[in-house]
Amino acid sequence: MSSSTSSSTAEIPLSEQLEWLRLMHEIRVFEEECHRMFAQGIVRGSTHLGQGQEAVAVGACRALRASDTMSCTYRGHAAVLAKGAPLDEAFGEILGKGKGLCGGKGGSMHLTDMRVGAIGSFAIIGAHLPIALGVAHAAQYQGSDDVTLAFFGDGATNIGAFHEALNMASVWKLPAIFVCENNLYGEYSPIASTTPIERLSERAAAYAMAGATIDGNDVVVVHDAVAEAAARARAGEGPTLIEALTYRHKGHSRADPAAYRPPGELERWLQRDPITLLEGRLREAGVDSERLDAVRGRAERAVAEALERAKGWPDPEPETRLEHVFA
Amino acid sequence: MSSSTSSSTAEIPLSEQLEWLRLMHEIRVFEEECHRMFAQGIVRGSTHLGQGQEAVAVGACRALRASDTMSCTYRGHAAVLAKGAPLDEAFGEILGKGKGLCGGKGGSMHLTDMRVGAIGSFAIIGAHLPIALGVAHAAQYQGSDDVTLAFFGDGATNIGAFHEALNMASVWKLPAIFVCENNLYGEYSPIASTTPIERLSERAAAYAMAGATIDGNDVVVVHDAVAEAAARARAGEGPTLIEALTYRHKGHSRADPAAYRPPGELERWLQRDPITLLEGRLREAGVDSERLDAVRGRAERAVAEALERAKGWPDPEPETRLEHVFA
Amino acid sequence: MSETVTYREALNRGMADALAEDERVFLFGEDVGASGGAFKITDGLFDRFGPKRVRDTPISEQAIVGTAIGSALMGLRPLAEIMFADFAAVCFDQIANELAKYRYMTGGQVTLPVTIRMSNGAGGGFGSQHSQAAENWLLNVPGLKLVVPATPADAYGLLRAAVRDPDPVLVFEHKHLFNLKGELNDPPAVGELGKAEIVRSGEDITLVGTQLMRHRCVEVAERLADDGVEAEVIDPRTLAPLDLDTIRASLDRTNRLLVAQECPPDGSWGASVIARVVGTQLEAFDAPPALVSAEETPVPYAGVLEEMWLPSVERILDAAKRTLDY
Amino acid sequence: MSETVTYREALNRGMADALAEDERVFLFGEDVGASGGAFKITDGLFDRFGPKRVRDTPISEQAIVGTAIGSALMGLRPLAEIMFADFAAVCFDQIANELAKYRYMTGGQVTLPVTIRMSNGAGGGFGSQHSQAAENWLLNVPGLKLVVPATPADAYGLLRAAVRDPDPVLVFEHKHLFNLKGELNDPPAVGELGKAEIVRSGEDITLVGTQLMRHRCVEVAERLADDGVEAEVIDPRTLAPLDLDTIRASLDRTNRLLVAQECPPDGSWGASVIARVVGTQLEAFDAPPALVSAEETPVPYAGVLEEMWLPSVERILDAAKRTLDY
Ligand SMILES: Cc1ncc(C[n+]2csc(CCOP(=O)(O)OP(=O)(O)O)c2C)c(N)n1
Ligand SMILES: Cc1ncc(C[n+]2csc(CCOP(=O)(O)OP(=O)(O)O)c2C)c(N)n1
Ligand SMILES: [Mg+2]
Ligand SMILES: [Mg+2]
Repeated sequence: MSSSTSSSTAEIPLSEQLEWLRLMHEIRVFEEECHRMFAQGIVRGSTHLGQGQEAVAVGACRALRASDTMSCTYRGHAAVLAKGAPLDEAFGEILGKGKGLCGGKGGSMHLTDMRVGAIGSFAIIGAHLPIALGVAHAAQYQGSDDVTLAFFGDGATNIGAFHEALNMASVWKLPAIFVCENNLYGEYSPIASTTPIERLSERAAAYAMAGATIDGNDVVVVHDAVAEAAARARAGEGPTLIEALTYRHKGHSRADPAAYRPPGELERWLQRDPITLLEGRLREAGVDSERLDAVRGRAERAVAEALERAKGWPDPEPETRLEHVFA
Repeated sequence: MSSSTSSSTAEIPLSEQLEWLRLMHEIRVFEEECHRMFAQGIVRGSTHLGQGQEAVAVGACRALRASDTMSCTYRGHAAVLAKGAPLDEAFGEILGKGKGLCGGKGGSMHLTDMRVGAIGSFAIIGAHLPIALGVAHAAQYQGSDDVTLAFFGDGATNIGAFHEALNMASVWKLPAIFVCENNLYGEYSPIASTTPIERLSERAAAYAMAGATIDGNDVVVVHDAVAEAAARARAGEGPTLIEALTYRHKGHSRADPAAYRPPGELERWLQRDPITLLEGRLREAGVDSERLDAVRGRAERAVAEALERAKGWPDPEPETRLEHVFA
Repeated sequence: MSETVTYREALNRGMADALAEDERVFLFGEDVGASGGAFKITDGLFDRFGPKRVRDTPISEQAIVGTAIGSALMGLRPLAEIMFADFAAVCFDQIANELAKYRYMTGGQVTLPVTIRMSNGAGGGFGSQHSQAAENWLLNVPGLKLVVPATPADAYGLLRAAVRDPDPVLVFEHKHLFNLKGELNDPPAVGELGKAEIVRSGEDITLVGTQLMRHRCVEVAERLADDGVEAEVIDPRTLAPLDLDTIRASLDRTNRLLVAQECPPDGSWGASVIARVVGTQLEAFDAPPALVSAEETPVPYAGVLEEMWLPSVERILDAAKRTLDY
Repeated sequence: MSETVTYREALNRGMADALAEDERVFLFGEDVGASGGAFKITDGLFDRFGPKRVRDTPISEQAIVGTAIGSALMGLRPLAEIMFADFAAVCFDQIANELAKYRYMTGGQVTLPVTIRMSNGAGGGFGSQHSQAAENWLLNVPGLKLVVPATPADAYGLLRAAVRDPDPVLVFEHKHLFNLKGELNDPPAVGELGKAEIVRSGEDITLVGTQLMRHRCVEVAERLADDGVEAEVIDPRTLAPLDLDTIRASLDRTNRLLVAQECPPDGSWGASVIARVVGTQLEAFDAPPALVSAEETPVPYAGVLEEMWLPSVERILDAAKRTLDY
């Protein structure tokens, strides 16, 4: 039932792949800036970074249309940027600025940009999966062929909301795509200590749902798997569960040195860094180093400029704290 | 993965089977008395009867030891009686008497008798499944080889608690047996309208758990399947999910005429009435009608006497309502 | 023109009119469809509006509330049913952490015109887990509107107002009132959230109660009237927003306040009302405010015990007399 | 003899001593094992007590609370961790409907010596869903004991008392206090549930606060002392059972009451305290009781907003002065 989709890079135009590369660089640098700011104490609270997982966010979001929607977790910077949220407003939110995506009221764990269909980042494990049902239901109800995609972690597959959401999505044949980013750990716990099966896509069978396990570090593989699931969903054939195998290079959150990892594991995964993989693929396709460096440079500049802008924004106005409880 | 255990009546002594028959009669008559009392308005609230499902309760509970434990649902009279709760105290509880199992504070949906290992009847769908984990964990922790068994309905397999409980039971390799009484309906909804798969035991695979679908109207089949699961659990091999196919003869609760059933369905199932089935089997084994009638008569008398006693008991003392919030 | 209907019929009519008024409204929950619901409140709606507008769900309350949230995000007006208010516990995160906070956490990017109906309250012998006044669990959660109708007219009017409201509204329907009869105008009036009703005017004491307790307060007022005491009875009708002004104004006239509620005292709406009023109107009180609550236990099953658990007319009357004699 | 330790260390020591004292005690939750917990409160316990006594779970809060209940039924003394108190929402049914009511519904057939620890409160920039004072959700649910320690000594003492207690106890550990230092006796004292502490004596006004607000009340008292006003500061330490006697006695002396809390006013413990006290001691009040609460919004993320959301020393001081000047 679970299958590994193989990569079909040939069909994706080079310009598009370069665009993905740029986006992955942006996200990577964005996350590194966040890391730095947290370390410097410029940003309070907690943060959960996704270096190493960029291919899942970018491949999946770029398989969606602008009118499709996406929800994700507290480790959601990448997904929200990949769906099209502006870098500066994302930084602004994390910095708690009034011009941040959510006016500074959400924070790192709740980046949301309805303008681009990034309907929310969720800090309670699994909480958005029932909500994704509703978003998908609205499309079905309104006769649109939009789909909604929800990202979540491997650890999230053990919480009740996951089960209720996948079951009902299947019974109602909703246009939803459930993308599990299996990065091998839930916080500090290796998946085997919390989950009795290894291939999480096998859980799809319990819901008579299509399921697949894919290489989450290959952006083209991710793109194609999501495109396929989206086509099925648009055709009224119901939801899909995709397990994308990937790895987070950093600890769970800023407090975590990730000492629980077996030696060598990180190194092995670094060799499969999704950016390196895509660059390799592009090189094979004839893109030279200069052009690749230019893409990276452009991304770095964009992030730096956005951060600069965001840092210059003022704090939220005090009275805004009382707004938006009710309409 | 799901298999149908075939009946091995040969190995069960006749006396034991006659005992099961007696118990099934008792339960059947008990439920009919409840039905009558609710119709007469002697008992308030709601009640959920299990006529037609007696083989699951009796077969399963009689495969357990006295020190094993059992939890069940609001449709739990049969299970609690099968585990050994006295008829009069069960009636007393339903009648809201001070000498009822729970002093009149629980009621029909919460029959509990810790003396016999009937650790609770639960009115919130799926709520006891996480609790069963704990009971099983205690056995594991204490080094006992007791097992715990939890009954629940087909509809309950769609609630979050089910998922969390089965997952963790498997990861922790707990001595638990999950018995799903698939009676084809959750309230008034046929299972296909709420659940995308037909064979609920298939959900076991999502938890790397042993699973089986069995004939829930054949008490011997049920007994053997549970005995097998119990042996596995006692041996430290972890939990099992058993789906017992059965049917409730009456509506969901006293308010329900069950008009949603397709014509002929009830009649077909009545031909597979678990009591009739067991009687047929015993006849084949040479037990004559006189003996079978005697068993039934004994059960009827026991129920009538118990009800008589229970009706005579006084209401709870007013001050008891303030007791038992804390120890 | 008006007609006598039951609270149940009023709710049914309210849903029918809401569905008829706005294509974006859809009704869903466990067994709300062809079977007409556990309490037969949605009877006939499936036949009239069809399977798209009236839809059954699995037994998955988190999925139900999540579906309401997601659908509202995308412009629908979900009308969800949670069969018993006690089951708010199994979807509490969706209600208290998601639904209530979504608009705020996104800085106002979304509105959530969600209505969730639930059957509430004790008195029917349903036991500890099917009898609670669950609105009290949610008082401390900003972002929710809490509606507690006591009459057929309010059941209709406030349900309609809830569905039209741009914010999350929880409607608690009291099980013990389903068969209560009352007048409904033709066409029936759509209510307003946040407006208390002065059920009965009086100058001697203010009695505040919702749902079952509102009716008991009226009985108490009639008993007091036999002794020449005129009680004012106020039904807040919605606990959030709460119409404190009406209560305050009444207290200024009567100088005595009693709140009757079918839940334990701590963390209750009654305690909240008293704390607010006494915080600004201490001098208005000629006697200590009386809070008549249910026992500090779960709801017991046996009829005799459940009756004692609920504030009875006698118990409220005694408290009123003590307050008057103070 | 005594030693200076942090609140975090006190909790850690409390768990270690509880585990050492009684074989029936076991500690479990998400990442409480080898990794030492999200806040490093369980650090070292896995190494010392091993995988049977200290066990990691999946991300399944319903399963965690259920495991606590079931294990307690069979004679163990579960010590469960829910990482953030806000997550009580995803297992609310297990807490409010099962754990709290089990003993009652079975007519006393079972006791449930369950302890559940959760990190509580705002002030750390964790956002709306990781910052709540979730004890307020549970005030209206009889059957639970609610513990809210503010100092290392209480963190230790009340945690030990919770584990020894035969009933369900929820221990709310305030995130903002983890690094707070204080004295711990050697051997440290086991506390008592239901006993308030008079943190500071005074005759002019009674300030009541828990956790972070207790410390702010002390600051306020010191500021008032500069003006020659002597405030009495009371920390209830447990909200259920609640030591009203200590508050009542203080009020009888000071005749002025202020409660500071880091949650909205409705459905709060502070409102409950005020409603109870005013119901029997109206004449004791020389000024209206002041309830200083957080804003009636979810907890905002941005530092400047979150600071305004929480009652500040200034805000409490102003309210105290208004109460004194009344
Ligand atoms: C209901 C709930 N329980 C616990 C947590 C605390 N928590 C935050 S992230 C996390 C681990 C999640 O692991 P996984 O789903 O694999 O996602 P990842 O962080 O690896 O992306 C946990 C337990 C939470 N946020 N919500
Ligand atoms: C959480 C929760 N949701 C809904 C209900 C209302 N309810 C009671 S029984 C029932 C149907 C259950 O069906 P199933 O699990 O198949 O068991 P059966 O009644 O057929 O034995 C429902 C929806 C409940 N008790 N708890
Ligand atoms: Mg993970
Ligand atoms: Mg069923």
